[in-house]
Amino acid sequence: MVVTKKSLLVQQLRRTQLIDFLSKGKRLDGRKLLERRPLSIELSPIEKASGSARVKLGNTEVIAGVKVELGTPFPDTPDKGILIVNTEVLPLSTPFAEPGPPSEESIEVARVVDRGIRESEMVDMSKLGLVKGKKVQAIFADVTVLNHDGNLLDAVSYAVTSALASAKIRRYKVTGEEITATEEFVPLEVQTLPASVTIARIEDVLIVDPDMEEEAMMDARITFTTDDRGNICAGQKGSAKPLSFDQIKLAASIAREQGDAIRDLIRGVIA
Amino acid sequence: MVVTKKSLLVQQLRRTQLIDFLSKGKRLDGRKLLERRPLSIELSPIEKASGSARVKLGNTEVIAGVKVELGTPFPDTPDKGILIVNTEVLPLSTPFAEPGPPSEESIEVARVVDRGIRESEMVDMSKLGLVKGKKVQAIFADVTVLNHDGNLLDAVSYAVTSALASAKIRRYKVTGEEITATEEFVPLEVQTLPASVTIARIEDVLIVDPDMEEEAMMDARITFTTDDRGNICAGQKGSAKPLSFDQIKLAASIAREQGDAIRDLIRGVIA
Amino acid sequence: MVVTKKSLLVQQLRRTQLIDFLSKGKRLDGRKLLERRPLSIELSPIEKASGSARVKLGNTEVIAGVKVELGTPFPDTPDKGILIVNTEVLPLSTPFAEPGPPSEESIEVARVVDRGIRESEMVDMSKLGLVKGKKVQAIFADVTVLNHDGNLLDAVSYAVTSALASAKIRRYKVTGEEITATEEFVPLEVQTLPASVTIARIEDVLIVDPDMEEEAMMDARITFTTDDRGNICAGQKGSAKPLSFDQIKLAASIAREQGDAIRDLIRGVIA
Amino acid sequence: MHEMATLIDDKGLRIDGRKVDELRPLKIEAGLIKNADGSAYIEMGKNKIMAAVYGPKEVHPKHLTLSERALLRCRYHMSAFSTDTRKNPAPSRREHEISKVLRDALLPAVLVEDYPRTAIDVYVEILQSDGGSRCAGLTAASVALADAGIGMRDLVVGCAAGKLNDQVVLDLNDTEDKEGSADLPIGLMPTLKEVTLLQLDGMLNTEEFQRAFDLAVEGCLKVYQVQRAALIKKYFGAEEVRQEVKQ
Amino acid sequence: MHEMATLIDDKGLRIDGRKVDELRPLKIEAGLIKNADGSAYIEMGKNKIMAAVYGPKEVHPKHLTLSERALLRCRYHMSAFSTDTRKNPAPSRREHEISKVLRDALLPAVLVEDYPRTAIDVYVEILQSDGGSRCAGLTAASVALADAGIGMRDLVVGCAAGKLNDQVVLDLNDTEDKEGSADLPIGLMPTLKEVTLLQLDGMLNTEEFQRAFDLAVEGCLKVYQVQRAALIKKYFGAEEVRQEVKQ
Amino acid sequence: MHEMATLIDDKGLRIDGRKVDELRPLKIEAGLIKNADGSAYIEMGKNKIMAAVYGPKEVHPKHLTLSERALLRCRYHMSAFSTDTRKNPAPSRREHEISKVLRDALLPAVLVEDYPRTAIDVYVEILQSDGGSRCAGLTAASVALADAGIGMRDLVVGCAAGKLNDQVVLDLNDTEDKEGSADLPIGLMPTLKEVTLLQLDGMLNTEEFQRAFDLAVEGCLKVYQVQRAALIKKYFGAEEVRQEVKQ
Repeated sequence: MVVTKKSLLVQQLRRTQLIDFLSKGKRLDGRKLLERRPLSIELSPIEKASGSARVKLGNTEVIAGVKVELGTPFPDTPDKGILIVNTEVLPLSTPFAEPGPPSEESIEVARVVDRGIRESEMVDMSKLGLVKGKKVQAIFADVTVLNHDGNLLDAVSYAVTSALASAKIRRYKVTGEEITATEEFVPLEVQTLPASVTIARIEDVLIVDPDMEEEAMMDARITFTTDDRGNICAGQKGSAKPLSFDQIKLAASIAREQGDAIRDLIRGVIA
Repeated sequence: MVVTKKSLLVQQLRRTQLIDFLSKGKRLDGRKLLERRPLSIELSPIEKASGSARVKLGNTEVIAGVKVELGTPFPDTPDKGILIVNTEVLPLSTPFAEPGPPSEESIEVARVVDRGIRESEMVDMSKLGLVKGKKVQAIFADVTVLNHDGNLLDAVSYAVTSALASAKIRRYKVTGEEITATEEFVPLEVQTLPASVTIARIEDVLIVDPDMEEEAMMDARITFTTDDRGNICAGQKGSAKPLSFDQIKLAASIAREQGDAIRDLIRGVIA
Repeated sequence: MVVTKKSLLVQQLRRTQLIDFLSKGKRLDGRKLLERRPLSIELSPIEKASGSARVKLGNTEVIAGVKVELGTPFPDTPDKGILIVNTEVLPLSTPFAEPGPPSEESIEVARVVDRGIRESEMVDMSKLGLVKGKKVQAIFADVTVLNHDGNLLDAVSYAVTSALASAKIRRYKVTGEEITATEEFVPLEVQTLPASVTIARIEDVLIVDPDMEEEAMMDARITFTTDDRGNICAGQKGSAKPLSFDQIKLAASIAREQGDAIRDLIRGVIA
Repeated sequence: MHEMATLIDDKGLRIDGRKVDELRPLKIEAGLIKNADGSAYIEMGKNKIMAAVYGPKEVHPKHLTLSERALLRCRYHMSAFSTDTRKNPAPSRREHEISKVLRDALLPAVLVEDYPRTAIDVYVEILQSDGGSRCAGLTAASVALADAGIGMRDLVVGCAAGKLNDQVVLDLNDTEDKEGSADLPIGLMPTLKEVTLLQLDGMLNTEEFQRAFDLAVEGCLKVYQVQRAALIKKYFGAEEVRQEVKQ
Repeated sequence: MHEMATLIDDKGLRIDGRKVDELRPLKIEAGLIKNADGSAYIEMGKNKIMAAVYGPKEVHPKHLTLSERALLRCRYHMSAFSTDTRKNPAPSRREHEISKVLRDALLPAVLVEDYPRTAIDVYVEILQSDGGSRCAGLTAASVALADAGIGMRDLVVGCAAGKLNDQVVLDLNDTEDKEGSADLPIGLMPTLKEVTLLQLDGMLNTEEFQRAFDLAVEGCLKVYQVQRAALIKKYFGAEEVRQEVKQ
Repeated sequence: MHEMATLIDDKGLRIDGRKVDELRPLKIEAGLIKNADGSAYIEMGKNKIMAAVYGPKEVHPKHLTLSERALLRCRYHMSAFSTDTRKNPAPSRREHEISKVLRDALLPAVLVEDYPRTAIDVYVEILQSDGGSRCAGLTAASVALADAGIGMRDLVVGCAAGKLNDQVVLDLNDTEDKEGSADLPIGLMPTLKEVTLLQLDGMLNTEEFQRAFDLAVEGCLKVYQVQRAALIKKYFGAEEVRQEVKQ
């Protein structure tokens, strides 16, 4: 949970100011209500990874790196590969993190992004099986947070999607149960580009892509991840206050629309 | 360790009252000195477990569930199965527990109950071997504590004994080193019914089955587990004060006698 | 980190006294500047270990025990054995240790001693391979600290070197991929005897083998481990202040010289 | 996810015989954990869940104390025997996430500002798990909070809708959750008509999302009837329940 | 447990040549850990155990402070090289249980009420383990407490009896413990004749339990002589020990 | 360690084409982490490392507060994707040791006595690792401290020398570190000419040690030029850097 160091009085004044701004359709940093912060994606900053991406969403900055290893399949999907998304909110990235086991926020972000990737069927896991029930390729998408200025969830989503979509993985030859690593690397096939969009509610106003200060003042938060065809494949409500039925439906349609814009941007980068 | 929230003065007054009661052969809740609280056992509350039992001993309430998995035998007993008893005193069950690794009390309870099951040879572990040195059946008896009102050890003992005695386990066909799971489920054979009886000493008086309040005031505690033939198969002294030779011998004979009554009750339930 | 309980004033007075002593070429316990505390080594105190040594360096006392197990080689050295040095600074040994995971000091000591053993090639790891890529002998050198009176690093170094140099390990017969344990035990061959020497700087004075009180007052610390031929095979600077170029070179030559004396002593014991 | 052809038969019935908009058998009972300040037990399909509340009470460790409101903590935990294959008792990442989601789902309903400088601990123990255990756990937790006498704006009810063979259905069981193609659990404050929990796991187009959401809300309102009855039964006895249900 | 035929031979001797009621060789020495406030080293058979006491001292963390008595803590720990195959240095469940049992076994003897608001930490380190390490550790811990000058009602001595081939025997070694059919370790305050530790692991009928218990008490009393001698030697020198032993 | 014949070719060039006394390509940039009080990014060969400083600030937990100076803490951590095969994100013993060594290497330079009762936290994150990551991390950490405006006696620079095929060489890359026979990383306060870090891993005779040490010091002084330029660029803009480098 994010706690600001400011005094209560200052917080209240700032909130009053924010609400006043929002009522006029503006935000404290000059954005419009449904405007995302500038998004930039640098591909392959980590040469040692199979795929990697450094994403800046405003001042929020993360790096995703993809590693592929040989692993054992889960018993209920013996012919499918494994994909694990992991996020570390380093104490490097914010005055509020502490060293130690992954925080609640790290776990939530990783799990929601993981669901978006998995449910959208971005990666065809059945192509990662090698020897049924024995050996599969296991994809680890690890994310290091460098600067946390709010809306980590979307930044991590874009970084993982970009890193996977640009990854090159080793080809294996399988003869019977014998697996031989080749020196050939092929692009990881992706079937769609999932993109998450996070919307915050402050009083009765919905805004897109809250920054850290807005997150500290928001009443509720909702994230939807959509795929190329506009399907919603993951959703997550957070924060301490409720949402109305209409707010949820509106958020879903905003997410679908802005998801397309984000996909276009990612597609442009990985092309 | 159990700590009550009451003030020191109130505790001392209560202790004076308790000792006065005990000197008249009575207890604060109306029981006689050697009287257990009402014991009720509900079999198979957890359909997904191979065997399960919900035990109420007065207001102490626990659920034991038995799961059977394939495992690797210990190197010194290559042809024997594995049995592991595990207890979790959940923070749900008492104002005094904390989330985190198993408490000292959880570990002691699980280990003493485990010894009773193991040393009584309740389950013939050699029948759980499948492929010598490679594959055996591993029985996990896990216990969740729902309400901790004292004498957890006996409640857990009765729950684990009942869950094991009513368990049905999958049959395996073994041909050479190949193991095939069948869809046939057979009762787990049990050779005896171990039952633990816990006796507390308060001043010079021995009482059976102390409740939480009595545990907070007891001087010493001793538990004996007996089998069908009246053998003692596990023992454990606890708490901060000593016992005399005579008290130990008396406790052992009480445990043997009450063990029979408990076995009769369990037998009635599983019949 | 070591913290003394004394008041600040007392500490300052003691430091003034120490510096006065050092300026006269003496130390508080009567030693000369480059004089080590008496070193005694008892071989094989632990019969159950393949090799063991109990080392007293003044009042610092440790026991090293060597165990040999079968293990899997590291992927990058498929035909070599494994050697792991581990040190536990027990709360038994000092008023300042706490139960829990290994302290920073434990880890540093174990890793520096490990480097000295490994880089000196004391043990020819290629002789510990059994089946390439599958099975090797794994040597664990575990150290229990009994009394911590400063300069743990050297005491642990001498104990591990002595325990390894006097170890007897089981012979295995290897036919193809089949490994058979024999009942024959042969001395572990060692190619050299690494010995570490720790030098502390207090103001401008270098002293050898600081005790606990000197460690609490030292400005900087440097350790060099040397082998039979006077090569330096491990080095580690520690503590909160710097060293000059000359101090480092002087320390290296002291370490080489005293290393020979220590090797002679160890050789005498294991002969 | 692939779908088995048989999740809904040609009569429109599901593998457990339910219609697409039918809840599983549901039972709620308040006040079973004697030590707790409030508690509730729920069975929803094969889910068997115990919830308990301790508090308002002193905050430990103290530095977590909030000066203006109660600290609401929530722990969702699965017993080792609750799943088909034994679950390691150490909390998984999934349990950590659901703990957070449940806390966020209860917070809007609890009058935390009435209990400054205190802690309210909510424990949800899954004794046997089936599909929808977070929803059933949420429903039970909110009854346990009410049973503890803690001031609330509204109860919170949980229920999920999902998608099987391209049909939107209510309240997925375990097999349906695994074989189906979407699960949308929601948490609702039934009187205020506000949503406090929403997760989505699976693929829904715009229209399906709309229908699933509406169906989940309907499900919540049905569960709410049983939830109220449990509290009335606890506090006013069985007679009133019957009257209540008739009305 | 199955039993090997050879645990007791036809002359009534055990695998290490002892009679059924004979202790293993025993050696106790006080005061070896310089940093500790009190310490003791014991060898009993192949057991080699160091015990150390720190305290009375300030309690950390502070919230554990007891206002009316000392907080007595105990940690039983095995060195990685102490067992036949290497032991993982992280404390096992067994070590946790024995730590608790030893604390409970020492508490009746220590005058904790004389040291309110302090902590007394007792560490028992198994350098080499044989059967009966908890008993030997208890004996050593009580010497270490006395060596630390901490007020005690009595010393505490540990010794076990057990069953081999249907015979009750004293002080089982490692092989006997594993192959035998019962082990009954007890802790005794030898002057007060009160029992502070009792565990049983194995199968004994009424009469065997009685005999094993009596035999373990006898064993404790023998160990007590060596325990006293160690303290006398430390505090009065070797001469007195000889006198003492003669008497 | 065995050595490959090809680590230095017959022209005296190394596997990446460098001469024996040549540094890898080096780039340092200050102030990239917006949230931090100071930060620096370094690329040295394939090393890509981010360092950030938070502080001086209140100490948590409070009992660690030092009354006469700042508490300097350091955490060296490797991202899971930073190594050839994925690294488990939990800190290894190696990471713990390097964290300690880096703290000890920075302490002599930081005016900790100017910030009593505060904490200064230094984080070094290895995004991609190559040989010499601790040296590059040290260089970056010291820039981050300066960028945070924390008072320092001097900067600290890290650079290693080592031995390949019996030749002493500067600044080993990953392959050279693994295949070579010694690595001597040092940390230097370049103006004060004092050593704050020294480790040695490998085998060097007296003369080799001397040469390697001198070479590492030379390397440090070269790195120092780039380090200074990064700070000047941050605080005085690009023009000054060019002037500075020309002089």
